[in-house]
Amino acid sequence: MEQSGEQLIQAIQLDVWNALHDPEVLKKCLDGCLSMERVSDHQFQAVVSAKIGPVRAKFNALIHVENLAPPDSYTLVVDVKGGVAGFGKGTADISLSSMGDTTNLTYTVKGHVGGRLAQIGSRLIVSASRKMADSFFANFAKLWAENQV
Amino acid sequence: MTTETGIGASVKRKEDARFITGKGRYTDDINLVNQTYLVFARSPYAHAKINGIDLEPAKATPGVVAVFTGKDLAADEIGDLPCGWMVKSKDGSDMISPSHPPIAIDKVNYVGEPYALVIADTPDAARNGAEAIEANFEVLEAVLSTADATSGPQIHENAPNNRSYDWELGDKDATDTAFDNAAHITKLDIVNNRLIPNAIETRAALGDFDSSTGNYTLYTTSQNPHVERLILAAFVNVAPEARLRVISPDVGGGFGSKIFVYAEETAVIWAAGKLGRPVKWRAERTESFLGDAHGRDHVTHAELAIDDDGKFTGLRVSTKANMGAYLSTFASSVPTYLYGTLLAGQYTTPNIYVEVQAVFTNTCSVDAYRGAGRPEATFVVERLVETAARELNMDPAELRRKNFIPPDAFPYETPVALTYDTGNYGISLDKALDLADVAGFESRRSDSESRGKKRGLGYSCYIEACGLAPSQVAISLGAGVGLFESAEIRVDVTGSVTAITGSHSHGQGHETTFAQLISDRFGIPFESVDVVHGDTGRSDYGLGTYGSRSIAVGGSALMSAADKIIAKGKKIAAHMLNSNEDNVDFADGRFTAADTNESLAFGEVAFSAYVPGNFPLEELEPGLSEKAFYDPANFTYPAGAHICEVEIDPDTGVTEIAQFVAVDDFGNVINPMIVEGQVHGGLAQGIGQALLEHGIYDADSGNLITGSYLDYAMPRADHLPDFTVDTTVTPCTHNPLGVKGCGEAGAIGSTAAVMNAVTDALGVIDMPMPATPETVWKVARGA
Amino acid sequence: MAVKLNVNSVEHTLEVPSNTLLSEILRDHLNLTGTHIGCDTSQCGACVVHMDGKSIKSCTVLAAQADGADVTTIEGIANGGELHPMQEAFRNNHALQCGFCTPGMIMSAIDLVQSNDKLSAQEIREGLDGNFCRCTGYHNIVKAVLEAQEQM
Amino acid sequence: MYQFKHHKSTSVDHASELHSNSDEGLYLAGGMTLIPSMKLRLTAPTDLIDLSSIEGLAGISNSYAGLRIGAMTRHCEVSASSEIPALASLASLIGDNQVRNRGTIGGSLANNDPAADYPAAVLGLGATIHTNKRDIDGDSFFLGLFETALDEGEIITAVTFPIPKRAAYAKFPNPASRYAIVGAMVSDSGSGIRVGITGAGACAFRARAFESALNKDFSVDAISAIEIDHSDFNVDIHASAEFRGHLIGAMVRQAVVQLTE
Repeated sequence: MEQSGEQLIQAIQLDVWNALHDPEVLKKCLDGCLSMERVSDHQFQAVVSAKIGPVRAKFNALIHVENLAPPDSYTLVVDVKGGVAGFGKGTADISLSSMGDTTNLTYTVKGHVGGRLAQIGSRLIVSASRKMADSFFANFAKLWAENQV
Repeated sequence: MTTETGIGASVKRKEDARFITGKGRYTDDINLVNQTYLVFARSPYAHAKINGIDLEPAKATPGVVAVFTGKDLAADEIGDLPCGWMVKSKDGSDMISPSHPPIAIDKVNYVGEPYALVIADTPDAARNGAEAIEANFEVLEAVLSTADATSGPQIHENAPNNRSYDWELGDKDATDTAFDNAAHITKLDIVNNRLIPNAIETRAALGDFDSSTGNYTLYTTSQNPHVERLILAAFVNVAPEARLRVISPDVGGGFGSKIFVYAEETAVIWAAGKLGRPVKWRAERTESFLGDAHGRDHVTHAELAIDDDGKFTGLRVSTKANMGAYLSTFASSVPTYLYGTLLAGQYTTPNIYVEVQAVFTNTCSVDAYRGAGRPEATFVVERLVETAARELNMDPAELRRKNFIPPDAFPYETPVALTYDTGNYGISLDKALDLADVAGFESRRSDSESRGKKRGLGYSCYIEACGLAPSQVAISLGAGVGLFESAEIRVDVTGSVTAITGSHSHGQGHETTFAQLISDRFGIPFESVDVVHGDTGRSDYGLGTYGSRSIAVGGSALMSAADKIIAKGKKIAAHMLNSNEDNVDFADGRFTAADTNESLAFGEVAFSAYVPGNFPLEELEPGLSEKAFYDPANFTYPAGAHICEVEIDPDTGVTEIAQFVAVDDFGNVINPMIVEGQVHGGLAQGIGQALLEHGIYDADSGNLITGSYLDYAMPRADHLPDFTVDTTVTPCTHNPLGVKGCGEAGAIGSTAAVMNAVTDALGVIDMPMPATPETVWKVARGA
Repeated sequence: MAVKLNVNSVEHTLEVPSNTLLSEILRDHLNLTGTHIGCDTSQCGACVVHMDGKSIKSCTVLAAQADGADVTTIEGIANGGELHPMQEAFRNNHALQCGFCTPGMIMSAIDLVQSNDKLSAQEIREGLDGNFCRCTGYHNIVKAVLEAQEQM
Repeated sequence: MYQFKHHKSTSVDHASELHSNSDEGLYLAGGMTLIPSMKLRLTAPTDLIDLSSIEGLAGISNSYAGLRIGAMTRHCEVSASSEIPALASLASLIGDNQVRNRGTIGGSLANNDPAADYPAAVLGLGATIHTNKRDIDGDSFFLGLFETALDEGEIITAVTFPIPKRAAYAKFPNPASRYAIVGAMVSDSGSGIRVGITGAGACAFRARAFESALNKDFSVDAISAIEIDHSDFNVDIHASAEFRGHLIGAMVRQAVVQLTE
């Protein structure tokens, strides 16, 4: 699956860039995120409690930052393990472009899901992934709009 | 003897008495004292190295009795799961059969492959334990596409280009010449979609070990318990053959998927021995989707050469057959000897050449599924013929008729290694045309058009080869087992009869059909015959039930045993009637001395056999019990004509089967009711393949997307029409009953008929299968 | 937890874990193995029984939800030695082959006919869409239900 | 299935209290989605708060505002009701007989599966959802994929459907699961047309373009040219977003045909 989107962020590009690498900010943006820790310069470890309708599963996610081209673009590589529910693997290509006081953020997310969740619930996989990605970037934009960064 | 219960009568089934009252006894209904439960840890990845498995959390889970990995089985010298049919490539080399440890050791090769097993006191504890297993997988790039498998990353070290074999049959040069001289060539690219068998009873196994005797008992959902025992003993090495009893109690459908020897029952019986406690496993439905051998999955390019007169002059077929990750028990024979040999169909096509590459992918193994190779062959031939008729602007029935093997040409030797013993294809087609009121089709089509619908008609004239045989031929072609069948008839002291067959019934009604045979032959009441099957402890040997072989091979074996009983009965009767055995006739249940016209009932002779008061014991042994092994002289060749009429709503893409007619020639029919039922079931599966069913792996993750009934579209009652079925009869010439076999015909003929009808309705040549609403909608609007 | 049920006219009080399903009570505790399990997602219908007179999938009902209920299984529909008309009709019409889906199919069919005794063949097909049969192609099942509704 | 505590609640307040006292508690209505999810171990509530024992949560009655259906009313009861034939017909198409004998309208709405049938009725008929705290306008109830306006612990008690002058539901079922690939409820209240669509998007929505066209001219011709933006529609092996977009038109047309023939 592949999907893209964009958000207009109420901040200058460098601030946006920095915030995107701040585990506290990332935690606030990721729905159901219980913890987000930096494990190395370019790596975060997260625990997420995802609720998708009847499914409630706790996932461990390892997030790598790759293809760094500050402050314009980078790639997040996400490896998710959810025990009995299955696993996920995804990449998000993120680009920033300055619009003066604001910054346009565009993203393209690709990924796949495996394991029981995908064997039983394949009809929901695309919608659920789309929702998680869109919500992440929408939350990010909202933080700035509400001056919470 | 013609009676209400004899040959040819639609006797109500004996076995139904228990099934309709809930007293059937299926594997999961059996429980043993001190029983444990086994749950497998299965790979979520299509292709990955196992860099380590941490079993400690599982072992520490409450209720868990033991946790094992593939290494534990290997340490006990448990062998690979073998493939029992050796196929050779064009260059004479043996097929490549990769090592297949029952439980993966170093590497997993498909989603769902077991890599560890947890045994616990309760099913939930075993599940908890399996969830607690932490494996360290190194994910590798996977191969999923049949068409591109040979260029994907290599799965098995000894299988370059992911190829098991590259097989051929037929005369390539002669066929090429026929194409060079053809007036018309019809070409098709065909994908035969992957199916998942879905017997409603999932597979299950219960293993028991008696340490006082060293005997193992395995209750399992097998279509062929003796073959299961042979393979588990001789190849997998779980127990000595004599110490292993395999019982297949009532089995809730098989359709091929329960022929094979799998990891699960291997692990169950091994673990029972290891722990000294009974071990039970029952598949969850998703496990069945992931691990029961799948069916079909061919990618084919096919061409038909036709001369100016509309006669077929050549057929050229090139197929890639997906084997999945490993070669399952009989997988190699399906796209070769059960496929290539059937490409002549019902036609006189003089030149045929087929080549098949069997490829490995990171998917569940593919093996025989109802029809096994023959539906794929029929699909190729009948889609080509129908397409040719449309291209040539000929009536598809007429084109077929022009090319049928004429009734006086039998026995007919095809260019692809078979000799058809008998048949009359024209009469089946005539009857089908009549029943389907093809003459009235055009007016029905205009009626549909007036309602904005599209109507189409499709034919399929199939042939199959059933009752795999003879052993010598099969073995020379690579089979690892003989293909005879065994039978034993024990006449009881009171004249009732126990008939023991090596065939196995999992829905086919052997307890009834075989009782009809015996009752008819011996002239005794139907109720006096008890049919026993499915237990290696009660019968000598047997090959089980698949490939529509039971009546042709198993029934014939019973007839041979019955002949021996009658021969001995004559000796006994001669003694009792003071006559000579050559003078004793047996008919209508009585032994009659021709010279005196005195006679004895079957039961009286049986009684004397066991109460031999004045027997000449030096000439005649007491008792009346005989065994027979019947090895057929040839395959049997059921054939028939299927006609499907569909109505399509182009706005939604929904295809409705307006009518389905099947006229089949099964030779003589023992129980017409049961035969009709077999046809109905086969049709449902064939129609299911055409319109609904599709096993789909995600191209990125290698995950089985259709892993439950939420996404795998099983045919339901309201997807299907009432069927019109009828038969014609040309008796088989080489077995004592003149029977051919009926279990697979419906699934073999129907798929092509449906797709021919759909393409007719839409006015197109190519049409992906299954013809789901979206597919039809796209094709209908030319997208 | 304690669960009290009346199964085929016999009262039972059982102490079971909260995560016990009605199907598990029937099969594992009461040895009524005519109720079968064929899937995990409540589609196949092999486990259909009647609870308080209505057909339900017993693999999707917790024992706790059945507390106090009257349950009838395939083992409970014959009247002594006399088969239920639906059982008779299934046998007469060869509406079963392997027999695995049969108990659920019969229980669904009885409920269907009880709620409407003038069903057309098409209504029967639609009414049985919660029960899978892989053997019969449904043709003879429809015939059997048509016959049984005349007798019931 | 993992272990949990099962609670029989005696009243809505009791249920709400049990929920707030639980660690990860879930309400149990019909259980048609929840129990399979628990069996598959895809959810593991600590507590199940069973609503079936609460008196008065089930039943269908006429009120000044329309047809009031208690949250614990089973689908089979709605399908047997006569006041709004289109709603009864919709209920008769949910799942199968056994699902309809257990599943409840409240459970279905609270779950808000993107392919459930009832959401199309709530939007297509302009229903109001009553909870233990408030009344929620149906139009603002469905927020996204499995997301509703319900607060944590809030319990649906009933739904009121205004009785339309005429209404029809057309459904294109998933051949495997029988969920709606697309379902369309079209109603004419006398003062306006509503079109509620389920199955196509992350949650049910009103098809405004169809509504305004039908408001002007209630005929198939009036809507035959409407193209709907399908870019955000659901995608699965059974239907692409594009096909779902097309099916919305097809189902609305089928419903309109039912009402005009």
